[in-house]
Amino acid sequence: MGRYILKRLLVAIPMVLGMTLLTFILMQITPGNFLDTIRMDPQVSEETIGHYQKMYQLDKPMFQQYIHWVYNLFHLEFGYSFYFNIPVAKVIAGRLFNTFVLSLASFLFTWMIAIPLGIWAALHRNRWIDRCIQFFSFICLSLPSFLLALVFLFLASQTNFLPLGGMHGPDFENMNFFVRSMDFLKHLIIPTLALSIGSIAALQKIMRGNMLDVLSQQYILAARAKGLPEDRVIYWHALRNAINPLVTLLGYEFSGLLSGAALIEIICSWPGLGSLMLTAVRSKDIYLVMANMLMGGVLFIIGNLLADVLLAKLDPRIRYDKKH
Amino acid sequence: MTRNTEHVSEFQLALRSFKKNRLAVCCAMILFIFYAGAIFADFLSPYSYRNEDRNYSYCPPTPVRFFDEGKWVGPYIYGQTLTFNEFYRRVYQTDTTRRFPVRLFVQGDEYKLLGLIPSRLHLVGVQEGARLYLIGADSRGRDLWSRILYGAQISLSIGLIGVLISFSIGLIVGGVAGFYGGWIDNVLMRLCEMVMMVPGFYLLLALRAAVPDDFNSVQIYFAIVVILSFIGWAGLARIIRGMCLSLREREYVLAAKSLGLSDFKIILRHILPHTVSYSIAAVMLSIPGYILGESALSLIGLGIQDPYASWGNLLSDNMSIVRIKFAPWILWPGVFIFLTVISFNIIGDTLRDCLDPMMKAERK
Amino acid sequence: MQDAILKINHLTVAVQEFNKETLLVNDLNLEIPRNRITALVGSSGSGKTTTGLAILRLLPQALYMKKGAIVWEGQDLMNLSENQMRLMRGKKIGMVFQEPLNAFNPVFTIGFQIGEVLKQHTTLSGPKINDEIVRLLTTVGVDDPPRILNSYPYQLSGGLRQRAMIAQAIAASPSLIIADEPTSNLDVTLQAHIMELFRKLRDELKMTILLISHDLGMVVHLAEQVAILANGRMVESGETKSIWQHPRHPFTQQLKQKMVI
Amino acid sequence: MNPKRIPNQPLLKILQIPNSFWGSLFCKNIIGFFILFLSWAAFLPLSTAENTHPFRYGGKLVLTTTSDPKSFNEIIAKEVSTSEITAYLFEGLTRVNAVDLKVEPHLARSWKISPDGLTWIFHLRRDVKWFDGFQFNADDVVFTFNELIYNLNIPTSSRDIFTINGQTPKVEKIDDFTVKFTLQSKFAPFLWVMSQPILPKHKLEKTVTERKFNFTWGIDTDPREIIGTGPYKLAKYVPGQQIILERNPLYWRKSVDGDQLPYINKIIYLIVQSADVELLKFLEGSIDYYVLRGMDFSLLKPLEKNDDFTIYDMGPSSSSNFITFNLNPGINPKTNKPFVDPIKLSWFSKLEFRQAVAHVIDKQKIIEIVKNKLGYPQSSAMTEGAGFFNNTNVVQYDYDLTKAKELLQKAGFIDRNQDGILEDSQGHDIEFNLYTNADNTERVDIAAIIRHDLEKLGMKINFQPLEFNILVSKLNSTFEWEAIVLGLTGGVEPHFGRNVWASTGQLHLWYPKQTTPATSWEKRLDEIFDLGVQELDENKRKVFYDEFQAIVAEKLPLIYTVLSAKLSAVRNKFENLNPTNFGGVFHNLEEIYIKKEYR
Repeated sequence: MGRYILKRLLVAIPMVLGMTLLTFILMQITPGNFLDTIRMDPQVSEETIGHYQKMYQLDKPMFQQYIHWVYNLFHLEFGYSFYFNIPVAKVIAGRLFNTFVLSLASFLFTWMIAIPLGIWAALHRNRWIDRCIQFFSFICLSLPSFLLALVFLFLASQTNFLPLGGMHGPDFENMNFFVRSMDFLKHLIIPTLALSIGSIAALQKIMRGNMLDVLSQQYILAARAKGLPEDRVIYWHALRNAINPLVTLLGYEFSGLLSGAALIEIICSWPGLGSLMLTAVRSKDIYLVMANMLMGGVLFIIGNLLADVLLAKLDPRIRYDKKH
Repeated sequence: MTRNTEHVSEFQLALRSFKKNRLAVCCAMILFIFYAGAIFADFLSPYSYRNEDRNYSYCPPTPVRFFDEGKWVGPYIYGQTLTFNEFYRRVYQTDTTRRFPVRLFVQGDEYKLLGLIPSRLHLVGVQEGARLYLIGADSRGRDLWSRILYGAQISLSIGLIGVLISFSIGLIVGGVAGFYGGWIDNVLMRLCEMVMMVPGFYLLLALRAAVPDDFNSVQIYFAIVVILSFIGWAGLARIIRGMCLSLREREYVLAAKSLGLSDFKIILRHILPHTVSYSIAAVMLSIPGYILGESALSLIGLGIQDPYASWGNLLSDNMSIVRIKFAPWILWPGVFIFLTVISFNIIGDTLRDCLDPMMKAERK
Repeated sequence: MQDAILKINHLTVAVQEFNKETLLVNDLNLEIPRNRITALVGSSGSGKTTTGLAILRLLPQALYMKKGAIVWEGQDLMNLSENQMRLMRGKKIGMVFQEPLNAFNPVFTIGFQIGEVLKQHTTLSGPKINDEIVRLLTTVGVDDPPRILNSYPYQLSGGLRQRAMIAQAIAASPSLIIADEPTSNLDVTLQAHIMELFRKLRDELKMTILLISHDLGMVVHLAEQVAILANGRMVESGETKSIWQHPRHPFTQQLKQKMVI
Repeated sequence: MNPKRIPNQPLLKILQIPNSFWGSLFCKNIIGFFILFLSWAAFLPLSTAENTHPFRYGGKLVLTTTSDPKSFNEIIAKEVSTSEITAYLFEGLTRVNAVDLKVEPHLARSWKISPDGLTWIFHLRRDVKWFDGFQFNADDVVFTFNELIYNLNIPTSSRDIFTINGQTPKVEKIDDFTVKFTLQSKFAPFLWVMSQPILPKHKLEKTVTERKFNFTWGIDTDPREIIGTGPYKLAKYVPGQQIILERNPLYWRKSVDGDQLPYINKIIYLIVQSADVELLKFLEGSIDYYVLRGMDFSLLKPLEKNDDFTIYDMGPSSSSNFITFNLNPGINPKTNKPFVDPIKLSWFSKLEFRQAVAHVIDKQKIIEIVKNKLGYPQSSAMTEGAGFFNNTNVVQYDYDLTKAKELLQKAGFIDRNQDGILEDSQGHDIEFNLYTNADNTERVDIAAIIRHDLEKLGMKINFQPLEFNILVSKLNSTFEWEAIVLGLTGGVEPHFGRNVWASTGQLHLWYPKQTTPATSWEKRLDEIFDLGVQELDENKRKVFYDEFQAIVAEKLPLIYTVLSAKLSAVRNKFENLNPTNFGGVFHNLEEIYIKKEYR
């Protein structure tokens, strides 16, 4: 197993670099660059723009800039953000926690509701409760999340029960820890709901499908023939097998933990990496975009690797050491 | 493409069980109506998508009346003039002095039906002097109903073409990787992973920004379709590859090889048909992704540009609470997006259940 | 007739499809004598597996018992509550499936799955359970029980898996074993071994066996009594030798020819 | 020019507390706080000795901004999101009075100008302290100019402002509280630009010598490190969420009646990216100030009474919207094809063509449709907000299609083949591309209305909103465009528009960076901008700049459309508010205090 993991990581390095090169080329060949907004300011002269150009090394040829960036990469130097003029790592660090918490909250919320719902729907197949869960999940699946966010905010404003976006109340620093965390949780509700509703519907459907598949297998009939109680048959034999395909999904979800959802973050003014990345891509803040893509890529590799290892643990039939 | 007869009958079986599901059938009806509306958009819509009249900005839906003091007079409307109340809010006064009959098969804005037949015939219309807004007008007094019909042409076709592109790439890459295995499989799969690695939304942004600026709107439309499909194919390729790997060992594939058929023919004729059942369901379930993708792009101003209309840019133009409060009819495009997406989802899901037995046969 | 461990009276099982009802088992009457091997023979779709499942009341959702009774030691199983019936399964009636690879849960070891039966139906616990499993595996002719105990189903050969399946079936020492085509997936030599194993179960462990098969020739040496099924109806039943010498029903003759070629 | 609604605060009005106020959550906290405040005030001796109105102190102001500040380094970062915050932290030698637009003393007590108008002597205040208690003196001023602004490896646009035909003024320290500035040529707006904020030498000298200044005072700095002299200092910055400013207890300024300024304790900027959420927050009461978009007025105006806020109309904003045609005859070096098709160039260069277009712009209808009737027509280059330099009697072009057709006929544009599209004298159909930036929805609507009227005139327009980056690269590098609807932020000092109006300016949009002025009137504009800046007498300068606005209105290089109205809604919790067009609502923030019952 160790050899397999090492091989996967070695293969990953050129892939991640390839991806960052792809992004770098895309950012460079597109017209316009970071200094456009400054060019439109009447009071800025040509040579000042030249100075900015030199400061951001935008005057050097494209490949030299990329090589320079990769060279710094090995010194764990991710370059400076044009907009913030501070190391990119610091900019991302400031918002890493916010996106992590939001993604984690929506991940837990989704899985803790979708899995039991899926199992329950599978067990009551084609009864009216199953039909109504299915129909309701179709509706949630088809509602765009940014529309949901706007509707929730509008409702919150009418009922002023929930805060309107943001992460904390106005003067949160003089609250004690308990009040502050309660306030934070209250702020977390709307973005998490907007992010999770669609994925709950999707995950519930997958879980239900898997569960139905497994329940029709012979070994379930055999387990019942052995006289095992129904709960043991369902939650040991059936669930143990139905969960396996979801593990690969887990890997994919893990990689999404830090990419954040740009539209929801903007609408709920949640200071996450998603909205930061959107403005960075639009204003061509190249090294901030590259750092984000790099982090997204690394997490994707780790996420999938963890999922494969976990899957091997869960399902003995999958062995990685022998050739596929 | 020759396909063994036993396969066809299974399709009929699947069709029969599909018909049994009333909900799926009514979704199919909805989609059929939408697509028909899109094809005949020019004819069905009272005005062309560019026809604007600034005296009617945010004009509410015009009430169509049939009776005048109890007498049946046939469908007619009154003229409306724009005024502002003391809070500078748009208020439309109807002057009941003159009646404008609403007639069918009227001569209106010039268009080319299906892009070929030039004509000026519109299903419904009102002559000069008054404007017929079935579901209201947008900020520049353009008829929202006509623009939704034209928008359907773009939004509904984006899904189909996008799926066509991403599935053909996905099938070929998946088929080749699954069939040949070895280093080809490795390279192609790493390529897939690389595309899947980049968070979709930012890839969308970066690619959209790479579109040259002198593109006219139709070229931009195709660029958006290609971009959206560029994101979609990787996931499918991986699944098709998995299926092909197991199909490759089947006896009839080995037999076909022994008969000396070219690899490409084998993939195309013997392996891919077996993935058809999975692909149909997957196609249906991924079309909504394209429609929602286009509206997300429009929300940040990178979608279809004015003056052309797509459901995405119709919705995102007025995405503000104040607009919705004073002109709620601008949410209609959202309703159409929702209906289309939910119909595709339901049909896709039902198809997957109907084709399930066949897929199980494939998988064994 | 020695006293019968199980009497099946007028068993009728139907399925509802596209608002049309089809009968899978039509008015089946059968008595299974104690400490004997009874064979239920018929082509595929003749309802023999459905009968087996009906005995254990494990019919799939779409199927339902139209009428009939299954009397076990004087009591109709149909009247038992679900819990009472559950106690019967495994403890009183064990089942052996056709394809052991599918009948074993792929993610658990053989030892774990057999251990489950013991934990459920006996008072054994801890290391004693392991010893019992080893004993069971040796009785069914497995030569290296500890390895088998810790390995997963996919790691075993067809024959070994079938033996483990039988070990699991007899774990709680049930009185009746229903074996649904236990050998049809094995090659000829393994079939003989498994048949030999069933003979041992009958003679040494005094068990009653209901053998479901489509291969008349294979059961003729083993079963004392045989019943022939054709699309849900019982066409012939009685002592194996009399049925074998002069089969009355054309269907039985057909089965016999098939065996001869 | 003062706004329509200066709030008169009779005592009675304060007591008229609207009923919805009692029910709201907000009010419950206030009553609790009020009782606490009474008990607190009874026992505690007054904090500072000579304050005559102790009850004015305290309370907080909650505002919003759309994006994070770029950094707190005022020299490097000039964006609005940054300057909004640094305006509280740092101060300049002079300040512009937002009411009468006159320059008044600030950190400099007084100044003297030499007869030849080249040497300025500034006498600094002696009672100004930096946040960390250090004494503010001439060394800081000399350091800010010689080490920061004139330092070539620090890219800053401040250097451009102080570069007067190629040279920068010499800055010398006379004594601890006197500084001499020697200019090479007369520069009228010098006092205006001396509002340049001064930074602390003792704090930043080391970063300049270690060449780290470009990356200091970024958003990752500890707030206590940011040292200025302004009324508020930085208390806390939470990335993506909020910026909190605290009252500077050492601030030097006193109010007219002797109070130590400022009154308000804390300013909180919430970072809200979506305008809708900002509106909801204002309606909910969690923010005190909201800048209205055109459509918001009809929603907020009816709520003004019971939601306890007032909408101030501060006249036209200074950001213009205009249509301009590409008059650049140059050849693209890369493709050696002309930037603009010569035939089209000939149309655009004809004055009658541009005048006809001016007659087609229906300013009243645009204000009604796009600005929801809250806008002002614009005809002269300096907007009404510029006050003194605004020249109202320039050529006006009223909306008149027939006049436009006559002008075009005179210039040879006639629809000869009756296909509904005009042709020029050589018979080419009049057809051109019209661009604008897609992300500004109001400007897209304005461009669409203009296009619609131009098509009524008989011109075929390919209208194409573009991504902002693409538009800018067309204007600045490729020059490949034909007609554009765009906007530039105006100002009060005409000289700051030099980059747009001088023929050599890179923002001379229609034909930038000319070596020699292409037309006589552009030559005249160059002279005006060279002379105007030398003329120290305000009234004489006005003569120059009136002529400049007259030329622009007559020759129409930029055809102006409309300006939006500056409207803001403010919670009724402040006293001493004095909103003006130039300064907005909170330009005199130090003198504003919060009514007792709102604290």
